[in-house]
Amino acid sequence: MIEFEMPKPIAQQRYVLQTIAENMMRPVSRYFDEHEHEIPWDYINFMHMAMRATGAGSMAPSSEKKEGAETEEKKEKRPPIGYQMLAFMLEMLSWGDVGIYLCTPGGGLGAAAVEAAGTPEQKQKFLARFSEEKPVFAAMAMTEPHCGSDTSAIRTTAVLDRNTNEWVLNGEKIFVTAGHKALVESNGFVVVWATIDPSAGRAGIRSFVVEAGTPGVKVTKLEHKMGIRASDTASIVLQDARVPFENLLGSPEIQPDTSKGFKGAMATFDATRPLVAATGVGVARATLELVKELLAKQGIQIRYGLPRSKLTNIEREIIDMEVMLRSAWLLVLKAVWMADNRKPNPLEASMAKLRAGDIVTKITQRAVELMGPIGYSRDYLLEKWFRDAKITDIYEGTGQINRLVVARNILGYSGRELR
Amino acid sequence: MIEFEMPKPIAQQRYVLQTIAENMMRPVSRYFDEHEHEIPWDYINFMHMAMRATGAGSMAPSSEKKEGAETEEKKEKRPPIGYQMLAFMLEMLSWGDVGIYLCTPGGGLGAAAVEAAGTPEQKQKFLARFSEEKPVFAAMAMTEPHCGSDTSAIRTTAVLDRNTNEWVLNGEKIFVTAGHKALVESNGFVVVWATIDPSAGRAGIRSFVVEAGTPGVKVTKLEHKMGIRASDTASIVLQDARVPFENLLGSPEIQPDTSKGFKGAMATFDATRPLVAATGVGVARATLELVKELLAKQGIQIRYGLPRSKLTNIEREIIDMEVMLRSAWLLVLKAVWMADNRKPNPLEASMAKLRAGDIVTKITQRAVELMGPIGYSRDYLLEKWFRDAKITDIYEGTGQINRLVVARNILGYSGRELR
Amino acid sequence: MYSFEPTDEQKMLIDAVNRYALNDLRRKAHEADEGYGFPQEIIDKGWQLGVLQGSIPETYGGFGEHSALTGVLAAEEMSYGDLAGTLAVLTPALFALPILACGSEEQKKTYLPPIAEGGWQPYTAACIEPFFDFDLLEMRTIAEKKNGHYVLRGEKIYVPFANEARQFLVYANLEGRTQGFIVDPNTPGLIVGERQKTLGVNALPIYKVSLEDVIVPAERRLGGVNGCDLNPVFDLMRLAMAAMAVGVSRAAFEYSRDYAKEREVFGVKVAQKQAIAFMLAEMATEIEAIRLLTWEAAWMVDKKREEASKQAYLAHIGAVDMAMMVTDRAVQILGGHGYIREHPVELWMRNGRGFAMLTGLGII
Amino acid sequence: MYSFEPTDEQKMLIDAVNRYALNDLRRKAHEADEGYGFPQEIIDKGWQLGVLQGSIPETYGGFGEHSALTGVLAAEEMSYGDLAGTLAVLTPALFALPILACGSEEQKKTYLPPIAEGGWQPYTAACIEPFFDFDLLEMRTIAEKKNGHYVLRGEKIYVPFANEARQFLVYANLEGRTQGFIVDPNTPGLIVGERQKTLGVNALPIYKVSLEDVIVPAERRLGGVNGCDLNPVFDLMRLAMAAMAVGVSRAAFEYSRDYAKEREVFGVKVAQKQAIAFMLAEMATEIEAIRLLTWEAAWMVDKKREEASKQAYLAHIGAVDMAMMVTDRAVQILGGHGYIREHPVELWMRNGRGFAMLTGLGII
Repeated sequence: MIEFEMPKPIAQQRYVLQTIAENMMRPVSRYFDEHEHEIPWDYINFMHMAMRATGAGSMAPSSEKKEGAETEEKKEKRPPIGYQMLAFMLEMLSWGDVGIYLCTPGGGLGAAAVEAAGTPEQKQKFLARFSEEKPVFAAMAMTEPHCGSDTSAIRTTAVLDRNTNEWVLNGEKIFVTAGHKALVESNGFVVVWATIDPSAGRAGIRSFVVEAGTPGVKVTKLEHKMGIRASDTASIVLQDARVPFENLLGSPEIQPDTSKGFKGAMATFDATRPLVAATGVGVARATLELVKELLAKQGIQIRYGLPRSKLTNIEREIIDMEVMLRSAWLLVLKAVWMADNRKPNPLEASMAKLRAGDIVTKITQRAVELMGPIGYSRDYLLEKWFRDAKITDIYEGTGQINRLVVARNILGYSGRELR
Repeated sequence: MIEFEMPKPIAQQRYVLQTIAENMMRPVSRYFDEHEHEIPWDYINFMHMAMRATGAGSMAPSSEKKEGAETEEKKEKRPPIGYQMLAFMLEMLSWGDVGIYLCTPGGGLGAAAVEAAGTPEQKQKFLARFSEEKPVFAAMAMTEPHCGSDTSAIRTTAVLDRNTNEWVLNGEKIFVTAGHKALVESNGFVVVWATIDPSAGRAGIRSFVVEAGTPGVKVTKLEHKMGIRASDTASIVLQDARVPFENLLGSPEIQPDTSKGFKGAMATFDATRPLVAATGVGVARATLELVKELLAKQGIQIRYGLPRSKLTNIEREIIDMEVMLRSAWLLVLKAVWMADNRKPNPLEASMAKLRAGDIVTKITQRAVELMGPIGYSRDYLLEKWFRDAKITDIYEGTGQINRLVVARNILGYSGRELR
Repeated sequence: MYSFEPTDEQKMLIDAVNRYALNDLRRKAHEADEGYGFPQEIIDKGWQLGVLQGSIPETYGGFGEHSALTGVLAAEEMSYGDLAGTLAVLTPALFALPILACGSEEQKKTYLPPIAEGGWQPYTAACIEPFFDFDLLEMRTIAEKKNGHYVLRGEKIYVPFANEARQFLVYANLEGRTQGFIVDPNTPGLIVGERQKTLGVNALPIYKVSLEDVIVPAERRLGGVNGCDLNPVFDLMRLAMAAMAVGVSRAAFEYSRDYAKEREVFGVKVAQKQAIAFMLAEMATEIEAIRLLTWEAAWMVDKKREEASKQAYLAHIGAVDMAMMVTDRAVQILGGHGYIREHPVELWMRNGRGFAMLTGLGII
Repeated sequence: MYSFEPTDEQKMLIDAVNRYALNDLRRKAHEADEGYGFPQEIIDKGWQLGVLQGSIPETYGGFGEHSALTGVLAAEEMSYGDLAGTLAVLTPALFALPILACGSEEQKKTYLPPIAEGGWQPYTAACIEPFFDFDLLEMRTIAEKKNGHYVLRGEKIYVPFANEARQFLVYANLEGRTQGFIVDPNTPGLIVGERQKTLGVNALPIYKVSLEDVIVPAERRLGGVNGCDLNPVFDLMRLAMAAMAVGVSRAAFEYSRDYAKEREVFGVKVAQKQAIAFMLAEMATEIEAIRLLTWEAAWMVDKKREEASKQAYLAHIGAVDMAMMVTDRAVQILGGHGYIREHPVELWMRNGRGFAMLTGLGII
């Protein structure tokens, strides 16, 4: 049955998160925007504590949690809603401040990769740290200086030293979200994509867990960005960095069948893209709500139900924004609902991501224009959200990459047929 | 010196054309829309007479006329404005009715091709007919059933019969604008693109003048179209159609150097694309003017000069339309000004065409919506212009093809580098 | 709970409607558009799917409960075949559903059973008016109370099957509020004018209707003597437009997608060009986005949520833009072939422009 | 006659400005944006190009006639280097050009020579107000006539170099009409507030200015005691925004084009992907379209055509959308690299959003 009723656990969680967003994020939004590379420890420590208290541990979509939820489900006959919970959570925290949200401890994309591709032993080994006393971060390192979305061009190498049974990693990674917090500010790890066979292209790509403190691993740079300035974006150099054999994510048997490793890594996108989309929707909602609030203060109410020819330009803009916002959110919701119900969702995940990227940039850009000199000034957060928004259309696959994925899916084309 | 003063000859011509558009086109617009494949002879005969009277003959951008204009120029020290005149003419006639305009005698694209690629003898031989007593038409036959914009895929063959020194043409052409009028309704001709060497791809393409009455040439079909219904769009089958050796456009020497022939043919687009763009602008202007007139009747005036936040939605739409319309027209103007001044203009020609295609579809589509139930009804011409408009973005190279041309030009890429 | 899966019953209905849409409507659509109508047996066959009858409770001769959500699913699927055909099949709903939603008990008992129990009959409604800024909430057709009855005055357009109507539901402005009036076709002053031609939906016979001091007995006011709140009816009209926009757009998307996969250009399939492939990706995404918005709005209407009206309005507005974008691109992808009437995409583009101004021509 | 070719003199000016834009403004732009200002010598160097001085007739100390067209060409070219830098260099024009256009003979003689003959000096104007619907034609700062002088009351924002201004031109609403008033910085009640931060143009020092019953002698009303029609001034403000939008967009377009030609992805250059190549083609087309619209409007202004005001407004509106589209896409084409401040495109995107609300900050 088609239904749009928010499950109670989500509604309850949302209420809590809104309180956090309003009290712990919004008041410091401007501060951390203006003090790039300062770390919002208050928020981090609070979230860590709260997540420990609720037993959440890692913030990544967790199969363990899901399995937990499923056992519960068998008891209560409820379908799983783990990803939906997460999407709502990320939307609300990003509504608070997407830069600060990206500092949430618990592992983010790095933990997600371990969840998605790791063996039970690996999950145990690498994810336990998120429940320890101090907040811990993890990150995903994919992009390299010479390649953007093109994972097949990865040049970082992983060579097995048969004497020590260690992988020796060499290369440079950029645009590692939270890389500094994972390697320097906590006892975390970075999941590094590297090739075990440079001649094999994509098929040679594997992911490796590189822990904080590994010799030969260095954070060499923190980017200065247009927006999401509270979040660190690191460059990492790996110079003969040695990790144990079992830090290769996935069972060792995948090694011979070279294509599986890559596919497994790509599959994490089906889980993470709708979640990144959710963060964009959060920023868009924050923007639209503030614009409506500012207009209401001027006595301007939106008259729904009129034909466009009777609307003011402001009304028309707001109404268009509401259409964009809500329909993008519903795409997110469908994609995570599919993930929860173990339906393959690469098409829906990319649809959600590309549309969220589109609408959050449009909404924030129009909002700044609509609010005129006020919109352009730093007296309000609109200009900040304009800057924060744009990353949604860039990271975790640009709008172009996601269009490519959608196109391949609807056309039934392989990567070779549609490049 | 940058100038935007309409030259007097153009202003005078425009006045005359507006009278024709208002009196001979608009009143029969709906009739010929509803009576597809009827021919607007009154308009045709009048235009033929008028053009003979002024010595215009062929309506194609004429190098002879230009040379004439240049001699005149040397006398009067005026730069040539032949293409500009034509652009203004086509804009105004299309403002009247673009379907009927496409029935204008004088040779259209066919004559343009002869002008652009023909030898002086060929021009003499083939263009004289446009000044004869009866109206005569010509057409260009490029597209084939299996290929759209891809001229390299042309399968119509031209084989030289060395015994008779004739070219023997075989193949099928579709979407030949005015093909029926050129071959059946008048003593005209069709310029047929065919390959003299199927293994050579584009380099083997040549254009041949196929005159009305040539045995083996048959109009097999007239298309039923969404718009421009007054204009015939014909399918033509060539079955062992024989034309004299000298009907191969251009000097025979081009034959060995196979690539020149194709380039010559493509160069006609630099002249025709801004002109087709001008027809689109004409339809867009007609639409915008009518919408403003209808609004004015309701007492609605557009308040220019306000910030967008103070506009009504209608005002904002109209203002956006005015921006689109005027800026597209200026692109057309620059492209034909370059043609007049013999500056290479493939970039500008395609810019004008792609933007005209964009804006005329947007303007007509929005106009129908803005005018609500009235816009959708056949009581006004808005819905017709909606249908007429769309062809602008399709023929003489789709919007996609023109984007490709623009992209290649700005990137300095060959057709091989950017496909 | 969130769920995006129709019930088994809904799936069966969608399947049945889909077969009809493709085998009957789609197959005849071109001819109907050129010849200005569908054969009556096609309309009858569509009626037998029971979309309306299944929305009317047994008490009134039907066999189900009204569900906007089910209606939206059926409307999308039927208009995936052809829009004009869908509007024709569902024309009796223009009369029946407002009565079901707002009518007095007596009106329901009088008018619904003959509709629900019989074959397709031209019960219809006169809603749209010939003004660019036509507004459901502020009609120019006036109803005045006079001597215990109502007098209607105004001009209506786009009234389907007006020439053979059994009954009209006429919308008019009564002291600033839109109200409905059930009008017998033989009432003096109700004049059915000429058949109208429009940009699209030519296969639907629509007419001008003039109301020159038409007298309507008080009890024929929709809802009875005290009238009713018509907003729920307008919600259903907007949802119908939104759902049908999704159906038409889906048709255009799929057709152009298949064409692009079939046709070669420059040695590859058209669909292998990023420019075309990305257009298709955006079309698919937009359609899905607006479909979900429409579903949610319909669900809210069924649940009588406070935000239902706003959401139905948003779905409609979004659908208007989506349909224009998608159908325009479908034509563009076919190029010259998109512009000729041999392919259905030009018809879809003409229909695709209609969803803003045809509100009142469809209801679910 | 139509012509799209600048005069030789204009070409020389464009060349000179271009060198300055690239070698001075562009080179320092990032640092200036992060550190909130250009060194004074860069501003002085830009001043020495004589863009403003060449617009002021010899009688008033300059060396040319004002031409909106030449101004537009120069403004485009300078902002191709950096927008904030351009606004800084041209700040004295905010004061001088309205006086040239509308001032009384005495005002021209008093104020223009010291500006035209000297080095760059912070003459400025207070125009924009802190309201979302700020409107040149309907200001909230009020001027009242009282005892033979004017009293100004209101809040201004985005006033460049207010902290060190030699003179202010203050715009205010006098009985429903916007009028200009020349105000000495030491006038009681004129309070320069804090420096403001905005989304873009951070390198331009801008301030809040409060006017608390500021008394202005009658002869300091722009145009003299009877005032003047300010529409020609607003036209020049709009043209400035339009021209600068073209300059910024051109910069963003060219940078992203070159990046796309340089960078490889999936074995080919990014620019060889249709999706990217088509984006670039559209950017180039939009820029050229709006540039021509701006040129024509400037030409009309110079020729004092009746439609000049409307055309300048259209050029500005078109430029606002164009600049957002182009600069946003430039960031998109660079992907992650577009988002970091090492590359200039993110600055151009922030500046690219400013052209609707910064009207009054530039004039040509």
